[in-house]
Amino acid sequence: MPEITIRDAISQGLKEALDNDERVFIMGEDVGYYGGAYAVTKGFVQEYGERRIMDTPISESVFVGAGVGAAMAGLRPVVEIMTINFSLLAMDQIVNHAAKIHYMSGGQLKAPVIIRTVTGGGAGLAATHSQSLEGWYATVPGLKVITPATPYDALGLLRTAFKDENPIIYAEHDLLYRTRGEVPEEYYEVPFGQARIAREGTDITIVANSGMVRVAEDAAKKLEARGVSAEVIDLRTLRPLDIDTIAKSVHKTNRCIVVEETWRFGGFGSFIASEIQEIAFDDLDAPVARVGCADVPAPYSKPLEDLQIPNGDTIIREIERVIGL
Amino acid sequence: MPEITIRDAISQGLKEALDNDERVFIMGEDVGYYGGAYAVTKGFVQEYGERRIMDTPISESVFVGAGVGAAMAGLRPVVEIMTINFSLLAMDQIVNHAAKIHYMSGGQLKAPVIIRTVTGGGAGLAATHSQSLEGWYATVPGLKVITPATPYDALGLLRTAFKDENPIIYAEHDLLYRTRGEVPEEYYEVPFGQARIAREGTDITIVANSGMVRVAEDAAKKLEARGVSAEVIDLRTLRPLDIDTIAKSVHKTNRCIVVEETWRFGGFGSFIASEIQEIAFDDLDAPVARVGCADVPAPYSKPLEDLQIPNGDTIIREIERVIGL
Amino acid sequence: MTLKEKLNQQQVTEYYRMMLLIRRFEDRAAQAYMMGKVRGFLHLYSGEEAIAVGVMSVLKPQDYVVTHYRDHGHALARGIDPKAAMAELFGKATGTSKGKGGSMHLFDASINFMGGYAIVGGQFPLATGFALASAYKGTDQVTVCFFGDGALNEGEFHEAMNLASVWKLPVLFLLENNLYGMGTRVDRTYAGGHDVYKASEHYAMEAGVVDGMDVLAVRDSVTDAVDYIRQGNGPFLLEAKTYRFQGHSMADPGEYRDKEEEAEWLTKDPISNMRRQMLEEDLLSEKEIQALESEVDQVLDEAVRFADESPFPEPEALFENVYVE
Amino acid sequence: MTLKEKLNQQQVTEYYRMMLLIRRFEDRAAQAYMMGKVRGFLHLYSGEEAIAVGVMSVLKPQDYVVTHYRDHGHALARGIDPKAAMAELFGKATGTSKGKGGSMHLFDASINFMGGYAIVGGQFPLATGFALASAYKGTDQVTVCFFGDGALNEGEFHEAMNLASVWKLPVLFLLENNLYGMGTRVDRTYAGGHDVYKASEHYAMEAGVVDGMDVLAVRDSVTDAVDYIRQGNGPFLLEAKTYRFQGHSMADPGEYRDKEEEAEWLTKDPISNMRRQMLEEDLLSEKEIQALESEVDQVLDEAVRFADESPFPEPEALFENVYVE
Ligand SMILES: Cc1ncc(C[n+]2csc(CCOP(=O)(O)OP(=O)(O)O)c2C)c(N)n1
Ligand SMILES: Cc1ncc(C[n+]2csc(CCOP(=O)(O)OP(=O)(O)O)c2C)c(N)n1
Ligand SMILES: [Mg+2]
Ligand SMILES: [Mg+2]
Repeated sequence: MPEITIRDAISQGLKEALDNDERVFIMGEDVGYYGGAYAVTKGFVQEYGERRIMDTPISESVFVGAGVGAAMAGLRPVVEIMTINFSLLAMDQIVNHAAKIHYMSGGQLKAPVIIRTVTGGGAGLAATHSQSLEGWYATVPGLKVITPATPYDALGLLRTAFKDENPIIYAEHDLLYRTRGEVPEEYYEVPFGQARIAREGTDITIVANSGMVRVAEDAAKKLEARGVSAEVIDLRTLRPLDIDTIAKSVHKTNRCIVVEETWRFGGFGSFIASEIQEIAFDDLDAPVARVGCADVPAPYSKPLEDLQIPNGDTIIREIERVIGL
Repeated sequence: MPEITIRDAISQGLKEALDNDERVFIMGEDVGYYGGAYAVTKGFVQEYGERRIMDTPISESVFVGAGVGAAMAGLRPVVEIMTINFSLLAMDQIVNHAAKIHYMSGGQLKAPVIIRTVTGGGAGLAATHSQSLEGWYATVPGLKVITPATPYDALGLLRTAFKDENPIIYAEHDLLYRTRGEVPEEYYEVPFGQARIAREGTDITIVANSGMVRVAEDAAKKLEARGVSAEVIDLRTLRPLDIDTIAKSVHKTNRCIVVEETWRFGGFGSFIASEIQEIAFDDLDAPVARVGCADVPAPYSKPLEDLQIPNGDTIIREIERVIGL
Repeated sequence: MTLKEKLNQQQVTEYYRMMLLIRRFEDRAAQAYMMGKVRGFLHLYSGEEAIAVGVMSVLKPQDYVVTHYRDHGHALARGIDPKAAMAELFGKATGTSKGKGGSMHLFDASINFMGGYAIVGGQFPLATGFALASAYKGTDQVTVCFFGDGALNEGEFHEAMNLASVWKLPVLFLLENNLYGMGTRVDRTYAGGHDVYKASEHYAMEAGVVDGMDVLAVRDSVTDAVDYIRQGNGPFLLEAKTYRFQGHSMADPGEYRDKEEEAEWLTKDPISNMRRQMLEEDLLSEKEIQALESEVDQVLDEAVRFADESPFPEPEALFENVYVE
Repeated sequence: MTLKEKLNQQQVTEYYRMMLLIRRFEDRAAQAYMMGKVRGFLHLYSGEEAIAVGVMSVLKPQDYVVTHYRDHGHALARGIDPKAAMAELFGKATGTSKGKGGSMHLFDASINFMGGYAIVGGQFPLATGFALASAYKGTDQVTVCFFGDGALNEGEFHEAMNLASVWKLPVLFLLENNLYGMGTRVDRTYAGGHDVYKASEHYAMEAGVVDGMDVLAVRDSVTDAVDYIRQGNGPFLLEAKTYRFQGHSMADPGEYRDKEEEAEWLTKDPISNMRRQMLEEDLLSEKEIQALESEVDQVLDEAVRFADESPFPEPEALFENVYVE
């Protein structure tokens, strides 16, 4: 199987959709001649033309809403918000419009728009540019939230997104674009709401998604050296959320830690933790632990940023503190 | 002690601040000649003049940001966002600016702005107008989030807010404005981060805030009839969050349920639940249960809306389901 | 110019009938609101009927219409079934949105009535999206985006005007300038002064202004504007000068308006003026008009009866239409 | 007009020196970035120096300055210490924000440099707030709000222009029109065409345009604008035509720009042109200029050394300055 990067996997998924479905077009800031801020759509405007690859003004609210409207009118727009931080400027269109139109119209209308955006920190961009806000969107009924961690999933989930008829937030982690992985040449899809066992283990379940999956795997490796066998679950999608796979794993391991790259205080991971302690109360040998970002705005300086975002050791320390493994 | 409504308590607190501190002014949509959409500032513009009570254009981003800027320049603005639903249009100014300026400037600048807004559903306003988004704000370091449930607290917390030097979201529940309660004539304050035991009990702890406090009290009354003694905790403020008071209560009751008026899926209450199971794991006789809104956009129709928002019976059913009391 | 010179008898009858239907629909809605059958915020279109009726008289079935929360007039003029609309206001399962949207969120996809939206300015981005879809598909559809003077101040107005102009989208921005956004007069919040349509110059957009109390004038202006747009020239901004005869919503006593101003505008009532003109020009006899009026009353009797007798949604409906399956 | 006729020698020296300091600061920053000492996004101001220097030459200490992420030039011209600024870029504890803000978020409250903001358009609302505070207090302070052509398309531009005009706020909106927002030329995204300053008509605001490559022209235009504002006439929009000599950020190869266009603008380099003019007019000798240049280099050597040798923040700093205690 060929190895490709996540960036290439996403590009490929977009091209497939552009090739196969005339209703698909892409719009966003600098997706055209600049090639996309993260180069995902590099060469696209040359290949597909300005009709299908549209550079927008810097005006998140209107171009996201235009994507919603175009979707309501029968097209399949892909809207790129350069980073999820800027989605705050389009939040009303996403939360009050895209997410609610199907319901508010009693099912008459639908808005199958894919909102691609970049999430995560770690690149020294400081407080306004390092947030992982997908957890907020995941709490909104009407939306689906996709957070791939591997090239295989990035492509497979994107294909599923194009078949889905609902508004979708597809969040790409800024530090994962170069992550390589095997991707079959045959067509496949990855369904929404099915977590992936990234690594099998028997002593503890580590739940992660997006950029935190490799961090969890790092922790698992270190734990192995200590004789602790950790199972790592990659959620893949935050909504729909696959609680069953986690519960099943915890039934086996009896311990669980949830890792995410947003503020630990109030992060979406606390929902997973609270669900697990409810569903698997009798299975648990220790409380469900949680790891997230330090409760401060993202600092610019590298040593501080390194402290703010979880790494393998943070996870292990938390396991020691809460679970006592 | 005189009994007054929450509306009057807030009006009183605002007037005190206007009277005592020349730096205080109020701005927002229709806070002046209309008297405020919820009549909290009725008569203010006549009393204080247009300089201090400013009707703004309908442009949430700029007038919230102007409040932040004016605060940075030494004033003490109170900005009214008519309802929290519209705060999505000002979210960038709140989350990326107000919350981060002190940190990003290394402590050089501060933004002591009070953002008053109306939260909650139940009034038949449907999906775009019935949300309780304060939980999102509570997850953002740099902000404080205040959710009074009684006239006493509304005034006491507002007084504290005017002494605090940080950006504050002060969320008033739309259905509580007429709630009456005793308010002393002598000056007092209610500190942030100190939950209130609204009702003492020994068998289960019900954690609630804002509009859900009276719902929790309703459940507690019904439970009493069944011989179950429920303790009701009113959080008062979501950030800072008083986990200690809850933990202490659970140490006594060994059971806990967290109630909130937002979607149960991913609601801020899950953070409380996950903290409690972690801190009080050995105290718990049953998992921490949770109650929140049904995972759908708020419906308009009354029977559906009644089903979507928790009431006393919802809480009791959930206690039966999860805790088995 | 006389009515006769411009219209045939059927048209006169139609326009008069529709304006009257809207006015009396609003009266019924207000009554039902007083009786507690209609909930939430109820915004009446009374006084502004000539605009909706004039606009819709020009549009083709395939055109898109989108508006804000003061949407009954637009919906009825576009052809929504009064029974289903009234049932929606009553929160009934037979409503246009099965009771989920309510007064502020009417939808009828079968006539491309793309919705009433309750977030001020929220319809702007969607409208550009509908128009973008038409341009993308190469159809000759026109999108009409209704909005109020208050919405002028929202950033989305600017973003949408700019995008529509840059991309030459087939959209008619139809400003219903009724001089007030809630309690605040337009000249207190909008820098552009009274002749708001001139804002278009900033966007290199064509524009015009029309007497919104005169259905024929509206029809003529809209005919020109829509022709211009349909020929592929891009967007158009049309300002209709008008006045609402009631408070902002049922909750508004309307104390901020000058009584003289109100009295003067009442003399411009599009309905009673047209009635008088029809009589003067012998287009319809008093008897014919009365027959027409009682026919309208029958339609509305029927609509109210239908709404009254229809069932509320079943509990299961709460969870339907959140997602397209 | 000659330099001599307009300035005394001290001023000439000052302006030249400051423009050069900025240019060479940027060169040092770029070098440090290549060496991995500066992280994140780095946006250079090279080519646009005449604007910052011309503007600041007019301002008084009590005036407020606010800008976007391309902020080094504004900060230096306003008087930020190059050592502290460079240390900030290096993420050091001695930086202006103790390493928390980084390149895109420079602050110096001691000189009312109210910050660089990395959310495009985010500074608009804040600027209106500073100006509102000045108006409220009755001081004669002026706020200068720098922004780029790309920011014109954000809704906040509109909201801020409108609010400032309606409230007659003392703010100078200073557009640095360098023709591109990232890779997209202004005429592809902005409907108002090339003479952007005319947007002001829409807001009943005074406006002007100036050659942003000529420090004297900028100084003159800004003097007039600031006088106008200080006299209480309200806001002013000034467009400075300019060009960035580098890519949008260090990550940008800048392939979307025409080579001829680039070459033409390079002939307008404000620094080399001023140097030539000084020599031609015998204002400074080659030797004097060289002395000045090596003095600038020394300042920057010192700045880089200081930044290099300064310590990174201590771990505890992570949690400092989140809240004002
Ligand atoms: C974003 C947002 N802000 C505020 C409101 C509250 N609100 C509802 S209608 C309205 C006034 C709108 O006035 P205008 O656009 O002139 O329309 P009109 O009611 O006059 O038809 C306001 C402020 C809202 N619904 N949405
Ligand atoms: C809200 C928002 N959207 C997008 C971006 C990404 N971005 C950063 S700078 C920039 C271009 C801004 O161009 P302009 O305003 O002309 O300033 P210039 O870089 O030319 O000085 C963009 C799109 C951002 N930082 N914030
Ligand atoms: Mg109006
Ligand atoms: Mg630019």
